[in-house]
Parts: sequence; C-alpha cells; structure tokens
Amino acid sequence: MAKIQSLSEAVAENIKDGDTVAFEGFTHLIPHAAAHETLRQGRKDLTVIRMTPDIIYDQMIGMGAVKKLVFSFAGNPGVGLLRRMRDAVENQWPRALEIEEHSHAAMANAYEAGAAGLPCAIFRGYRGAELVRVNPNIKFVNCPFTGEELAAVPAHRPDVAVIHAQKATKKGDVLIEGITGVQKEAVLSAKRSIVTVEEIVDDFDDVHPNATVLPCWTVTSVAKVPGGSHPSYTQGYYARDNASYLEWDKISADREVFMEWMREHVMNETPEIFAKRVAHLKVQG
Amino acid sequence: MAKIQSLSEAVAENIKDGDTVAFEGFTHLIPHAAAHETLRQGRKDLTVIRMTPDIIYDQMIGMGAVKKLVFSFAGNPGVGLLRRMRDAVENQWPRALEIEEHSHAAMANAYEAGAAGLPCAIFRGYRGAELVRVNPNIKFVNCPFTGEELAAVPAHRPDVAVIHAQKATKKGDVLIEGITGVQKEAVLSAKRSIVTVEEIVDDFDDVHPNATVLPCWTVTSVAKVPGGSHPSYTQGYYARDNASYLEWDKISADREVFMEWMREHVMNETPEIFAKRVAHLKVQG
Amino acid sequence: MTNFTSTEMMTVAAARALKNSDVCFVGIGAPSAACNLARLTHAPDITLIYESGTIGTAPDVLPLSIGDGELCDTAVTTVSVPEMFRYWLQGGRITVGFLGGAQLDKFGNINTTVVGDYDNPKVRLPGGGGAPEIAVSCGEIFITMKQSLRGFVDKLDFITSLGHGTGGTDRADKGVTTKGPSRLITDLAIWEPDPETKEFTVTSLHQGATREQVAETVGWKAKFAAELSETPLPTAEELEVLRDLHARTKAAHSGN
Amino acid sequence: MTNFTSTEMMTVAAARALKNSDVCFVGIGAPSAACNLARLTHAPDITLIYESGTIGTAPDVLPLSIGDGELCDTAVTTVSVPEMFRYWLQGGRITVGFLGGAQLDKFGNINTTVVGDYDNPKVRLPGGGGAPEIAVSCGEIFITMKQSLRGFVDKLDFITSLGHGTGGTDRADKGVTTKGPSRLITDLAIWEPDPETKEFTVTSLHQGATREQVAETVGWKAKFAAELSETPLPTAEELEVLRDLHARTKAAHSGN
Repeated sequence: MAKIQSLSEAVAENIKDGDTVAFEGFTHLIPHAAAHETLRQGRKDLTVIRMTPDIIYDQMIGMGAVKKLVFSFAGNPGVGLLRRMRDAVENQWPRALEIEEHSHAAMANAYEAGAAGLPCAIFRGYRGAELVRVNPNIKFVNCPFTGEELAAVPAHRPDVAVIHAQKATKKGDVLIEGITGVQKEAVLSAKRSIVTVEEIVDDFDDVHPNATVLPCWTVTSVAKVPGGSHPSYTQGYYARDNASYLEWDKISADREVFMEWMREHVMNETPEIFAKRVAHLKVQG
Repeated sequence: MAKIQSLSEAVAENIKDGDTVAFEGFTHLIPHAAAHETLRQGRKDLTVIRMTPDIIYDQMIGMGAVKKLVFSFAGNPGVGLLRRMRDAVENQWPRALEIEEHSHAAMANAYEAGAAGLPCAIFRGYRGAELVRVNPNIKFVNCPFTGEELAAVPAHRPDVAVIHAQKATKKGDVLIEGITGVQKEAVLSAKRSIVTVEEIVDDFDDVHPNATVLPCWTVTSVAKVPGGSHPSYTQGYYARDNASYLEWDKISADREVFMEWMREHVMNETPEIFAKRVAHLKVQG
Repeated sequence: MTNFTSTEMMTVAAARALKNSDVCFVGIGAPSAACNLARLTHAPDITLIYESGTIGTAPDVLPLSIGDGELCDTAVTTVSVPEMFRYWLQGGRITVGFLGGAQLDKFGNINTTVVGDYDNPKVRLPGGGGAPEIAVSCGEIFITMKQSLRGFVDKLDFITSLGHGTGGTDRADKGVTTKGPSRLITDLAIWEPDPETKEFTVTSLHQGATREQVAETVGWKAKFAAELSETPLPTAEELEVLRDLHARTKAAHSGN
Repeated sequence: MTNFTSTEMMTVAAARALKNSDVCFVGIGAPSAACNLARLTHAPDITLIYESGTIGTAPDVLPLSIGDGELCDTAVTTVSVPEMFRYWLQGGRITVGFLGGAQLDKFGNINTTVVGDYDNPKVRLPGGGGAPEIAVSCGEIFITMKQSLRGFVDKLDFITSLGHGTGGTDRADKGVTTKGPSRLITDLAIWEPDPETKEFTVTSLHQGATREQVAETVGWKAKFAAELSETPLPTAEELEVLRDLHARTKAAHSGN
C-alpha cells in the first residue's frame, strides 16, 4: 500500500547506494525533483536505466553518482548532445561510466517483460545492427514454429522506479495521462517505486475507465511535488520550459560552471522550488 | 482507410468461405449482429477463433458453418455448457468439429503477438497442464539468459477480425470503452476487420487521450448497428440481457428447437432487429 | 444462532481465509460471493480482480459473468485482457487465486476440460480458461467445491490445471515456485495439504459434518489431521451480509 | 519564383515523396518539417506517428521534441511506448520511416552511436534510439541529410542501423523483408539505390547544384544515373506553407 510522504522521506527509504534505479519519463513527466533529491541525499554507485537519458542523468553523471548507464538514446531533446555524459565516457570525468546500450525497441520490450514477470523479452530487432557486437545482453532465439530468428534482451527489474504523474488519490492510486511512455511498465517492473505528483485528490471517480492508473498497492511511495517535472512538462498543468533545455547546453559545457550551477540550483535547494519554477508556464485549465 | 457501409456489404466483402475469423468480445461488446449476418450469408468451413466462445459460436457451430474452433473457454457465461458445441464435439452433429484448445493466457498472448507482428508468443504458461499433450501448437523455448523454460504458441493472424464497439467517427476511427478484452489486438492481428458500432459521430474531440481508439486506417469496414451486441451489452448504451442467456440454455438443448429458433430469429431477420431488442435495456445517460 | 446452509458455511469459511491485504483473482459463483463477503466484512481494502480486466472492483451485487458492466463501473481501472494476463497474473501480483472444477484429485489438480477421453469425450466441459496459469502464477490457490464422488476423484480424466502434481516436491520439480493449493473449502470441511506429501488432509469439520460423510464423498481414502478443529459457525453479521448480497443480486438480475 | 535555401529545397523534396495514404514514423528536425509540410499541402490525410506514442498527430507548430504536449493534444490516440514499438512499428503498420545521422555510407547504413572506437570514442553520439528497428520494420526509409565529407563517409565508424548492408542482396540475406532506404534527399540532390547493387545513385539534382559539388561532398566515388533529372523547384505555395510553419513554430517556442 502506497505511503504518502515527503519526497525527502521517499528517497531516504527507497533508494540505497548501489541500487539500480529507473527515473523514467518520455519528454513528458520527467521526474526532475526526485532526481535532485537523490543527489542531495548523496546516493552513489547507482546503475541508472532510462530510454532517453537527458538532463537529469547528465546531472547525476556529472555529479559522480552513477556507476553504470543502461540506455537507448542519450541526448538533450531538441538541443544536442549530453555534455556531462560525454565527459564521463570520453574522459572518465568525474569517474568512469560503464554503459549498456540498447535500441528503444529493446528497452521498451525489456520494461514490458519486467512488468510481465518474464526473464527476457523477445522481439524482431537488431538485424544488421552493430550493438549486437558490443552488448553481450543481446542474444537471439528461434521461433519454435517458423524458425525465424528473434532478438532477446533480459527484462528490466530495477530496484526502484521513479516517475512523475499528474495525480494521486489519498489512498495512493496514481493517474498518468497524455504521453505515458514506459512509466507504468517501469513501476510494475521494479521492486519499489516513488511517484511524485502535482496534486492529491479525493478520488478518481471522474476519470476514464481505461485511463492509465497504478493501483495504490503497486506503488511504494507517493510524494506531492507541484512542478516536480520542470523543465519537462506535465500535461494539463504546465508547459515545457524550452529555454531551460537550451540553457543546459551552456551550463553543461564547462565543468566549473556545471558544478556551480548544481550547487546553487540543486544541492542548496528543496523540492518546494519546483512550484515556483513552473509558475510562468501554467496551462490554462 | 475504413469503409463505412452496411453490415451486409461488410460481411459480403470481407468474410469468405474457409476463412479464419475471430469474432471477439469478452462478455462485453460481443458482435452478435455480425455473426448472424455471416450465417445469413451462408458462410461455411470457417475456422473461428475466440477466447470465450459463447452463444454466437454455439449458433455458428450448430448451423454447421464451422470447421474448426480455436478457443480457451467454451461456456454460456454464468449459465452452463454450450450445448450445440457439445453436440458437435461429442456426436459430430451437424458435422465434426476440429478443436485447437488453449488457456486464456495463451490466447491473449497469441493475439498480442499477432498485433505485434511476431510469429509466436512467449509466456510463463502451461506448467503441469495436460493441454500440452493434446495441442501440438504448444511448444517450449528456453530463456537465453536464465535458462528458464517458457511456453510458446503461434501468433493469431486471422483473415478477419469482427468486433462491436461504442462509436466510430465519420472517417472510421473506432472507440472502445470499458472492458476492452482482446478486441484491439484481434483487429490489429487480422488481415481485414469489421467493426459494428452503436453510433457514428463527427469526431472524438471529447475523448480521453489514452482511450482505446483504432485509427480508421487499421479498420477495413465500419457498420452502424445499434444494439448489435445484444444479448451481450454495450457500456454506456444498454445492459446485458441476462434472460436471453438463460433462455439459450433451453433453446440449444434440442436440435429441432434450435433450428426453428435460428430460422425465426436469425435467418429470417435483418440487423435492424437489434435496436428493438435492446430498447428495454437502455442505460440512462 | 440462525440456521444456515452448507453452501453458506462454505462461502463464509472461504471469505474468512482472505486478508485485508490480499489481491484476489476472482471466478464466478462461490469465489465471487466469498471474495465480496470478505470485502463487506473483515477485509474492506481487499483487491478483487476479474480476468476481464477489472482491477479493484467493488460491485454492489454479484456479477453474473466475469465481465459484467458493474465490475468496470466500480473498478480502480480496467485494462485489456492481454495486459491482465501479462502484467497482473503472470507478473506475480495476485496473492490468492480461486479455482474449482468438475473433477478434483487429492493433490489439488483440477479437470474442467473433458469427462472421458480427450478426443472422444463423454462430456465436453468448457475448458481451462484462465485456470492453467492461475494455478501456477498466484501466490496460493484456494479451491471451493462441494464434495461428491463424481467430483472428488482418485484419478482425473484430464489435468487442466496443476495442483501439487503427484505430491511431495513434484510441483517445485516442475519449476513452479508458487505455493499452489493451500486450502480446499467444501460444504463439509476445510482441507489443507500435508506439509510433506501435499495430500489434502481434513483440518476442520463444519458443524454437523462427520468424518464418515467426508470420507464417503471423496473417491480416495480421506486423511484427517491428528488435531481436527470444528469450523467456527458463521456469525450473524456474516450471514446477514451474505444474504443481503444475494438478495440484492437476485433483485438486480431479475429486474430486466 | 522566389529565392529559397537548400534546406528548404531538401524539406520540400522530402515532403513531395510522401503520399496521402502514408503512415510515417517521424523524427525531429528536417523529417518533422517535411511530414507536416506534406500534411499541410498535398497529403492532408497522411498519418504522422511520433515514437512517444502519439498516433495521427496534426500539430499546428513543429514540436521541439518527439514528446511535445501538442502532439498528444492533436493525436487520434496516444499509446504507451511499449505498445508503439510492438503493435505499431514492429507490427508493420508504418509505410515510411525517416532517418538521418552523424555518418552515412553509400548503402544507406547509418551511424549515430560513436565517432571513433566504441569503447574509447572520440565523440560519444546520442545512440540509436528507435533507429535500429525503424530501419528494418518500416515499409521503406527516407534519409534526409546535408552532404558533407564528415557525414557521407566511405566506411562508418559504427553501424547503428542497417541500410542495404554491403549492398546487393545483403539486406534480404539478413532476413529483412522491408525495402530499406529507397530515397536519400540532401541539400544538393535526390539519390536512389541502384536496383542491383543498392548503391545510392544521384537521380535528380537540385537547382544550382552541380555534379562536381555533389561528388566533392561525399567520401566515396559518387554514381550518377544515366538520365539525371532536375528537381522541380519549390512552388510558391510550398514555400509559403513551410515558412508559415517555421514562423509559427518560432513564435510558439520563444513565447515562454
């Protein structure tokens, strides 16, 4: 049964040094506040999984919190490369970074298989693609009926999944609307989960019967953090802060500038700042 | 791009003798009108697929239209056995019936794999279950990472999927709400599809962004048949006609009574009758 | 104490075995009544899941089918059937699954497929439906069936779903890690598997039922626990809630 | 005829290659502009799909990312990302996929992974994302890239996604049944694979581009078709619609 608690408590109780953690979000609903809280609490040696690592993983890698990255597309969406990640891969700064690299299809299927309790995912993939050479976690099996060769990857089974969503009920049921990405699968594939939400409501009586809802007993921890996905967006609440994504390209270009920015905007801040950051981006209801 | 046409045209253009057809619906939204039209048009030697064959397949089997049944649970829901199907299996009346029998999990996974364009579905199933002995379409593969043995079944790839849904737009986009069963997967796994709907509307602008919608270019044919799932129900339109399910137990108990009932209520009727059949079952909006 | 039927005793005994934290895969009939009785008495937060895709339902009346509209209307969410079988059942999220069938053996294996030979059956039954995977994917299985020589047989005509197989470690030897049938609740008694042999053993007799009655209505030599309890009687509240539920159900379903 | 840039020519040429009945898997940048230009001109019913899960979108402005809110707001439906890759891409429903990358070879193989050695890269690029499966699951692939010696290379540092492999029947030999790269649209020309060798061959030159320019900006010996066309110029309508789209986009995205 989900605990409704502060983000600080949720991170302290659920994320341990050395854990495998999936902070998921597909452009929409990226859990920035939870990633920042994880950095403030000094977590280290994390293996982080994500289809589209962007600013938050650039920040976590740049701060030296990450031992290994499992991913399929590492970019600053609509802007360019991830400079802190490049620095770690190319120059081992601030530490060496192990990488396990997949395609989007493989990652999505691996979450799906994890949610489905399977040890692996089978899909038609990786034909003629060179990742097969460098990633030992890509294998092939034959369809026992047609003989067709199909790709296989291990299911994702993170220790913790961390996502941001629109709403939770007081019991801890969670509603995700719009571009839902792989967040439901990430939570269902994980041993524990933290969900930050814009608001907590009495019930979901007015919600569509087939909307994406995670029942309270599938979620470990719910924390209310308005604006918690900034500079990503939350459909129905606030728009994407495109300027911040552009700004990140400059901040992340220099180690000193990056460290100073992180000290000021992450390490010395609290989750409450996120509500202020989205004030000018509010969507008209 | 979906054609919007009469049910009679839709069946004539899409269902051929000898085809493999999935009339799907999971208690909710069972496409009775389309099955009756198929019988009226004299289709024969059909292979019919369905997780939960109930009255419509009992009718099709009893009328001799079915060569083979692929299924996982054949019962009159909440009432008892399917008497026409029993007569065919036990006494070959009116003809012998081939059966390919699966579990629900296998059937659901086989539709899912069909929709996903895969040749087979892999799942954790059939352990210690004797269907493995009598169904050669159940095989096993090993996970290439853990060695775990997993069940495999061929994907469903019907020639035609037939479903009933709440609404279509004038372009032919289809909306399914409530208990959606395997209907989306059935349509996406099939070469052609027929969807009967309660009403045709201008657009789905007021529909939830994550509602179950089949875009018009994934559907072959849309026919407006109000009441078309009776005595099954359509959420938001009319309730289940429980009395008809009870009555079927009596009608189907005797070959003569069955044949006479079919002549009167199916063979000599038109799809327009369905609107009248649900008049007393309407749901208050 | 009011009078009660053996079916009511069976339903009440099954309901009591459920905990507030359980997530149940519910079938139609006795399991549905037991699960909803538990929800309306000692287990208000119990999660009821029907294989039609409805998760966390709280129907006011018992459904006639596993896909009634009220299950969807009162559910926390309704998912597709492939998702139900992949994420929810196979995903290992169900703590208790209910099964019953035409034939049961002493190890909790069940037949709902055929009476007689598979290819030339005497009676073609509905088939397994969800049972083959419910039997192995749920944390544990409760079986509710009325005792009879026709149903409780020494050897099944067909093994639709696995219980404890041939007993002992056979279930685990087949690679199944879940507990399997942990409780058999009949109209006469409660049976539990012997820790070693996994054979169902009577652990509690319902009021009025005798060892002889129990032994005469099963097709194998019934075993009894050294210390045999008497099943606590249904309480007045349990009977009232159960009868109200059935009355509401009858009124609703004959209303059409 | 007004003036236009080579990027505009490239976008217009890509847009024209799309049919009203196409179902396109759209990437950000040039493909997004081309697909939406097609939708706003000759192909009003074209279906645009972004890998974030949005199906049948009709954005008023170009998205900055593949998951912008407007894509969802204007979509026929929005599905989960696993469903997008399973039912829609792998399901074979996409007629045209767009790809581009840091490096391209003459057979349409693409690198978006690393410059240099994989384990010790000179430049760590973003990686493949959807490309490895887009390349093999879509009916055909259009590639849009500006020509340069850095990008059009004789040998890729890494094969992120398959084009025609080593040419000839190599793609089919790998068990891939889709057409692969059928068109390469650059700022200078349109290239199509030779029917036999599958090597990209220039079939049409854009206005003002010369054979020499084309040959000097690729890292292999460029082949030219026997009959070389001149790409029809952008029409006034195409340019107006494209420029309006970019102007709306700029206004919307700087508005915050």
